[in-house]
Amino acid sequence: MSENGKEQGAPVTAGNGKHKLAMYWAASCGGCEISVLNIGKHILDVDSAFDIVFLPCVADFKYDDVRGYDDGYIDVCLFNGAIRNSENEEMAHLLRQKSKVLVAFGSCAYEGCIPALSNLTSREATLRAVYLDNPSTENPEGVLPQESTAMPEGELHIPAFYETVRSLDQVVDVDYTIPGCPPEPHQIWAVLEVVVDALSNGTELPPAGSILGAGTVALCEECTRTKDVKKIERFYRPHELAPDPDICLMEQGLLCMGPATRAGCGALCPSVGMGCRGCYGPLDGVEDQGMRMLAAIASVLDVGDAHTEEHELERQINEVMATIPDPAGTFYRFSMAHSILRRAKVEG
Amino acid sequence: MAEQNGFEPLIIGFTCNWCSYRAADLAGTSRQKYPPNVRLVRLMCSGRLDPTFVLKAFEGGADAVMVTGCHPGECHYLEQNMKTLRRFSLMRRTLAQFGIEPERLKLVWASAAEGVRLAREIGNFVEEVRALGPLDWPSVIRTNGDGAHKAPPIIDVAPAEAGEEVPA
Amino acid sequence: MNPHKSNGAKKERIGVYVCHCGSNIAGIVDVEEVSRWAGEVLADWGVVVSRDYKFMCSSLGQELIEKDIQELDLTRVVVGACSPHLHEATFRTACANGGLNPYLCEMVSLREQVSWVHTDKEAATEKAKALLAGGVARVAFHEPLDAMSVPINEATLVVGGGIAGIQAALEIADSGFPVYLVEREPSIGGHMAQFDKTFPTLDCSACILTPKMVSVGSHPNITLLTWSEVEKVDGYVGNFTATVRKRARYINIEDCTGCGICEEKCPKKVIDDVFEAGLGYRKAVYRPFPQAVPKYPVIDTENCTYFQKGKCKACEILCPTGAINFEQEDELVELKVGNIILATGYDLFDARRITQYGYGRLANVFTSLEFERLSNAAGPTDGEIVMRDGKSVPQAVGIIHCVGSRDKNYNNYCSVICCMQSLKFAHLVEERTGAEVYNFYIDMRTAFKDYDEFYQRVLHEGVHFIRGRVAEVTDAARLPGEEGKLIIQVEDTFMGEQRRIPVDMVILSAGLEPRSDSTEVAHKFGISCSHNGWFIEKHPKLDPVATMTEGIFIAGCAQGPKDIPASVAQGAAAAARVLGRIQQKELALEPVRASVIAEKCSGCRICNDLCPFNAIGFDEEQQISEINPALCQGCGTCVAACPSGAITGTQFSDRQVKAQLEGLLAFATMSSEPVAA
Amino acid sequence: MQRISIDPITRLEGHGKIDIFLNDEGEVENAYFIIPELRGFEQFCVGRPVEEMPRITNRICGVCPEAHHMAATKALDDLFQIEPSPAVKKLREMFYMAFYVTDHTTHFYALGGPDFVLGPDAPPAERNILGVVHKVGLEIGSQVIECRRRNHHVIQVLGGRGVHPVAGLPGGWSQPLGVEEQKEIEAIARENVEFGLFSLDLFADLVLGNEAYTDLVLSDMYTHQTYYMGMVDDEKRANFYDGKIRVVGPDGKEFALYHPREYRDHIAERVESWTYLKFPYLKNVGWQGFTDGPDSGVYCATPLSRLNAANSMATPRAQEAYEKMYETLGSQRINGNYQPVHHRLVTHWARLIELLYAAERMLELVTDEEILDPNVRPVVNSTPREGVGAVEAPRGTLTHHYWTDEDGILERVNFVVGTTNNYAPIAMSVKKAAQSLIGKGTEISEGLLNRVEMAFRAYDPCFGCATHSLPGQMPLEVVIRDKTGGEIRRLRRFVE
Repeated sequence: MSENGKEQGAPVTAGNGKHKLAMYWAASCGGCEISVLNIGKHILDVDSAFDIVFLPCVADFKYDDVRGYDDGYIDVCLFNGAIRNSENEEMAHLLRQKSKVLVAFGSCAYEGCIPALSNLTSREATLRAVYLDNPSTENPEGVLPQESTAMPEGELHIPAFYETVRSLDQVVDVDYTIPGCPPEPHQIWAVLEVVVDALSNGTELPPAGSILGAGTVALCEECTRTKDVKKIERFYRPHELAPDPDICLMEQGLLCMGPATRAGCGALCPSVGMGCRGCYGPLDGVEDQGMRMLAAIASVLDVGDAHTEEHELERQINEVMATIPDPAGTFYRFSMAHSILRRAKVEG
Repeated sequence: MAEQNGFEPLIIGFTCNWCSYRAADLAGTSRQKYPPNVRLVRLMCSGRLDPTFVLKAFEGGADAVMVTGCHPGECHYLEQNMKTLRRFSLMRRTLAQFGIEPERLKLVWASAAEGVRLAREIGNFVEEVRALGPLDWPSVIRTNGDGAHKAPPIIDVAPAEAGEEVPA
Repeated sequence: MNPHKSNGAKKERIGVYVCHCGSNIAGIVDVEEVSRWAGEVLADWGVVVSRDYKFMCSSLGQELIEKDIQELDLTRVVVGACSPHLHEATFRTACANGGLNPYLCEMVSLREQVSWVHTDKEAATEKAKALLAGGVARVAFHEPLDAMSVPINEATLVVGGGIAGIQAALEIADSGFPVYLVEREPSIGGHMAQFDKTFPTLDCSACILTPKMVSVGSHPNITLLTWSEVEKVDGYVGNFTATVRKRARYINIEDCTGCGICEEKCPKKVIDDVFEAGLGYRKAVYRPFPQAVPKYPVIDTENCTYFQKGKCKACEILCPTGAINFEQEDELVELKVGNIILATGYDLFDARRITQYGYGRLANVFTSLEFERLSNAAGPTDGEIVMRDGKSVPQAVGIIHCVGSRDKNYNNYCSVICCMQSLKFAHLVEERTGAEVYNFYIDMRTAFKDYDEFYQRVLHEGVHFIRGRVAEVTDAARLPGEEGKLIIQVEDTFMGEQRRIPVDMVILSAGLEPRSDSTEVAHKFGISCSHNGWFIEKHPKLDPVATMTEGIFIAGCAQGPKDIPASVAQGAAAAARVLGRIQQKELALEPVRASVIAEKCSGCRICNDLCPFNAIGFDEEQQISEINPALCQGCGTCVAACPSGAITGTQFSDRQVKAQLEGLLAFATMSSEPVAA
Repeated sequence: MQRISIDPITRLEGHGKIDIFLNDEGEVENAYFIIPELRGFEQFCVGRPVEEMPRITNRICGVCPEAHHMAATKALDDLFQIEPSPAVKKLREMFYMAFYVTDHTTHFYALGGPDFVLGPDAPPAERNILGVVHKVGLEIGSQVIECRRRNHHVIQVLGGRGVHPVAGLPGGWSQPLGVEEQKEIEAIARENVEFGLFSLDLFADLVLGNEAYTDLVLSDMYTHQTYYMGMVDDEKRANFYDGKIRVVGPDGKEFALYHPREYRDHIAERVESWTYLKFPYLKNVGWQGFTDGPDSGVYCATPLSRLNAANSMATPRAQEAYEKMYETLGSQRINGNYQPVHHRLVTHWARLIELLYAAERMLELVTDEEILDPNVRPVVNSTPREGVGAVEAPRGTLTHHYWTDEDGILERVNFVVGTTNNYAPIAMSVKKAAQSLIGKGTEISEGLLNRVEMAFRAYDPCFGCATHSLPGQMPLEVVIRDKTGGEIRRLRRFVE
């Protein structure tokens, strides 16, 4: 991957007066890096504007060295990945301290993303599923990874695996957020252009706390499907229906997070006949994407006549609501860590 | 729930302006007594209830939430309480996935004439929630979040039978 | 927890006022403590002054607020007192007088929601603090609002042509404004037209009613639509559109002279269950009664030989003006009106439901309405009070009060008119037949002007009064002298003994019930009904003829049992309210409204079908949704449903409600110190 | 005992580290390769609707989301017992081939390539994609960038998104291929074939033409005699999208040939308390620790492994290259099957052969008219229970296994992920390299260190997949301390 090359290419100190750009991944999948890579030839423009200090990967930096930097040594740090273990958390604090501008980059850092669905279960259940009650694992002694293990030659250490996945802003202050899983390349480049311009020509940076590289209205605005009044009888799962290519998916009964999701990607998923996943997160002023979507969906599900007998009415409504098999996993697919409840209460 | 002795549930109640809030007024004017655990929030209609409000209540430490409005067919806004009923149904299923007993979210229809009924429902609900015990969401977030890594690594977990795993 | 910090509002200067309401609140809530606490603990939420006062709603209490607003430059006011439904207006006005926008005031109900419903003083005081904290947190996010005004259409729709509706229609029409009067039956007049005499004055019902009916029929400002029903109502106060179905009369009214020949010649006799209460006959083409207004008959297709068998047409052949028109069809007319008065009246309690009284089984058990017709000079017996056989005159008559009223098995309420009506019956029977008359009552209720005098008069006329609820009416004779009689079995609660009174005729003074379709009607007009079906007034004492829905008023028995004077008074009152509205020309509406923030709307159209008042539309041009503020009733359903938070609702915004929640829960520990944010 | 911590992270970074312990003689006593990350997809997928798995599990790895998307989609076919139509299969495989081209390109030019293009001893500051560009010329460099661009474009057109595609459905694909798109993709496929051939020529010039490199490639330091795993079609030709799993022994004899559904009869995973990553091994051989040879269940699943496990390639030019490689390395055909090559660094060569195959296969598929069939989204009503799906991810055989209730809600989930297959061999390679390179009084040079890294860079390990947490690269650092723990020297740089 060429950003790998960059680290090597980048001098340790910015004698050349270039600005310092850091990119760090905590608990993430690497898709954010690939997406940055996918800005294509612009990667060369970025190279000319920045010393890309892909912390900590770039040459001679070590924890102690970084601690040794002046605060704010790094001009811009793109932080992707959620806070999943003790190391992620330490890195978040360190990079916050050393960066002038800390950007929550991508859905994981912004709101936990899909890995934060883990907040619906517990640390114990996870370790059990992976190491103990696992179909292909032979582990009769019930060995589990330990934070510290004494081997004949010496002690080995691994970080602590947390109960709860948290977003970056739940651990440190964040200056900007770039949403998306991953953020779309054209949006990444658009943001970097602004930042470069600001750093080089002193133009104004966007107000702190802004969400960058995304729209200000819901996805539907970008979606080319025709939209009409919503009166939905029930929902279908994506394999239970072959939708019309031109009509709003939700009107056809396919759950689409578009109405509750920030525009910016260009409505990619609906364009191939799949409902929006919701990865760009909620809109300004919406505190909890999941409940917003829930309220909207329940409002337009056309079931229940006020004059029906009470229990029958309840039955009818519950039946239709059951066509959404996994409400929490659907409405909070990406925003779990950042939701109001943040996680489930798990017994034991 | 023995350890919940002396536990006083804290409950947030949402009322509509026309039926249930007036039922509360009537309960007052007719001196109906009910426990002081419920704190009411007036909305114009139960249809105004953004489910987010329910989560805010839990997040703020409420042990339960009571949603009230006009009876189906008697909504001051004709049919908006039907939307409330639908949201309520979906909300209960969602809350269950978050480990919150659906019983902590209650829906009560009370007309402006049903002060007595509202008072009785509140009394019953307080007892139901008392039996459920505290929810204390702030500590759910606290302990599961920051404190988590200080928890000792688990050891004594015997491998369960294949397939026995219950979905969390 | 600091809602100001957490929600980023600018720091406000808030005044808190806690009312003792005499001892109503102070008796349970430690008002001084609450006020002190608010002043100290809520100081960093912006509270700059906190006072308690005996009666905040008094002029002195209001001046207190006005003065503080001016001297301490308060930007927000919170009043902890009674229910906002009682005094919100009062304190908003106080704020306005102090120069503060009235909507920057929040009321917290410490009486209905605390002192009157709780007994534990400490817990009540803590709850009062929490509620107050909620109000203070909330008020910081209130926005100054201006009432929006809508023009008032001068025309009024009156539904129901009974005495209440007639009175209302005439009052408005006489003031020079157009009225549409819609009546379900072929003629206006309602129940009153069926009565003979009216208590307590005993003047003839027809004599006082007919002139009013006539002037309705001839009034230039009144459009009368009888044999018609309102099907649908759209719009909002000042601008309603009512769709009325004019059922086919099969008479061309422009040709009909009301000569009555058709009625005369019609070969088909029908028992008249409605006007004659089943005691008399009418024809298939008929007017309910001679003085009917309008004068035009209707053809009752159920019974008309032509409609049933396809031949006859006697009326058509014999009508001198060729006004009969079998081809006529129902007609839908749209009425644009500014206000609506519902005077839809009552149904009589069906005495058959109380089987032990034998109505429908025992021939000489009559209902009050039957007796009205029996004693009516224009009735089936020309006013002769005779038994079912139509000739024999009763020697002894029993009149049973509270039939279907004040009875947990039927209706708990008192039907108000039965006592006086029964006294009237007793007098008429005694006067016209000299029979022995027995009144069986539970309590004698003769309130209001000249009523008790009438009771005294009837007492002196020698009518017997027996206090006790009648157990049964039977024709099973047990004792000598009971043969062929109806025996009334009753416990005389004065003498404390069971008595059997043999009589020839029994009159059941049946109670009043809501119209069987009152809930549907209420729904149609967007108002609400009490659990037993009477329309609910805006306030039982202070606003008896208005409803929760702006522009919809109620009068007469539709609102609850009442006698003629009260019905007339309500009709006039409702008219006065409407006239007041019309005079305003335009009307200020509560500015509690939802609106779409255009730049945040993605045009997903989730909200488009959510408004029962059709206030939400879609702008195809800009591809965004929009809300018509005049149609919006402010329920907020769309605000909660908008998935992108693009719809806001004034006075109930997300920020306001969330802040209130934070306030209510900030002291969840029930200690008086705020828990950490 | 002295410790050399090759530590990309210490407390600082976080996605893989190596601890090498020296004995008092200063020789390598032992080396541990530690993966400190876990995200637990196995557990939090439970309770989700199974049809979402292609769109959930691609978040396991953003470097190869297409592999997880495809394995999950195939698991759905099995779970709903629905056989995809020929058009669906072709559409999916074409999509998958585009991914292979871009992924292998990335690896060779940006990650593995530099060692050869520029030489193992070139200054680290140059040993990167830009260095490659300078060496081979900007024109080629931009070709590399262009190759990635056009294939990611294909991935977006077919899969909906450039990263984390969404189109996979049980027995289907969310939307059919249009004629316009077909034309466009055909052109891209042709360029890919050219690019594949060019890359092989480049490799020949740079590596085979250079004796120093060939010695390095063939040196024992980079050699391990393990079992090899790869997917093969009915004719035992290498296939990435579908087929049976074949395992050959160090001697090249077929050890196992099984349907992916039977993976648990052949594979088991071992847990060590000092790492979050499990060690898969051949169940029927058994776990003997970190050692190679026919008695150790350790196996390998890499491009080279796939070629070793197959009898041939399914496309003509790739087959030529395949034969050339084995001939060049002097491997004998035994009953039509070349003996396996054990030199890990040859994996880079094998990767380029796979790149060419993927390009050729892509062209075959796009020019097959059947691929235009508009009916690719069947309505599925069958009752799901259990399903297994497997593909060859660039970094090894990838298996997804799901159990659901009758509503298709997941009750149990298991993964055996590409890189995980190679965890044990990587650990061994590192240890072996370290042992051969670091001895008493060895002057630990930067180049030496790079040779240690080369030992496992060849595997192209993707610990994003492996730990479900880390992108396909990691920094590496050597810290040398004296007995007092005081730091003498530190060297560090990137490996993937």
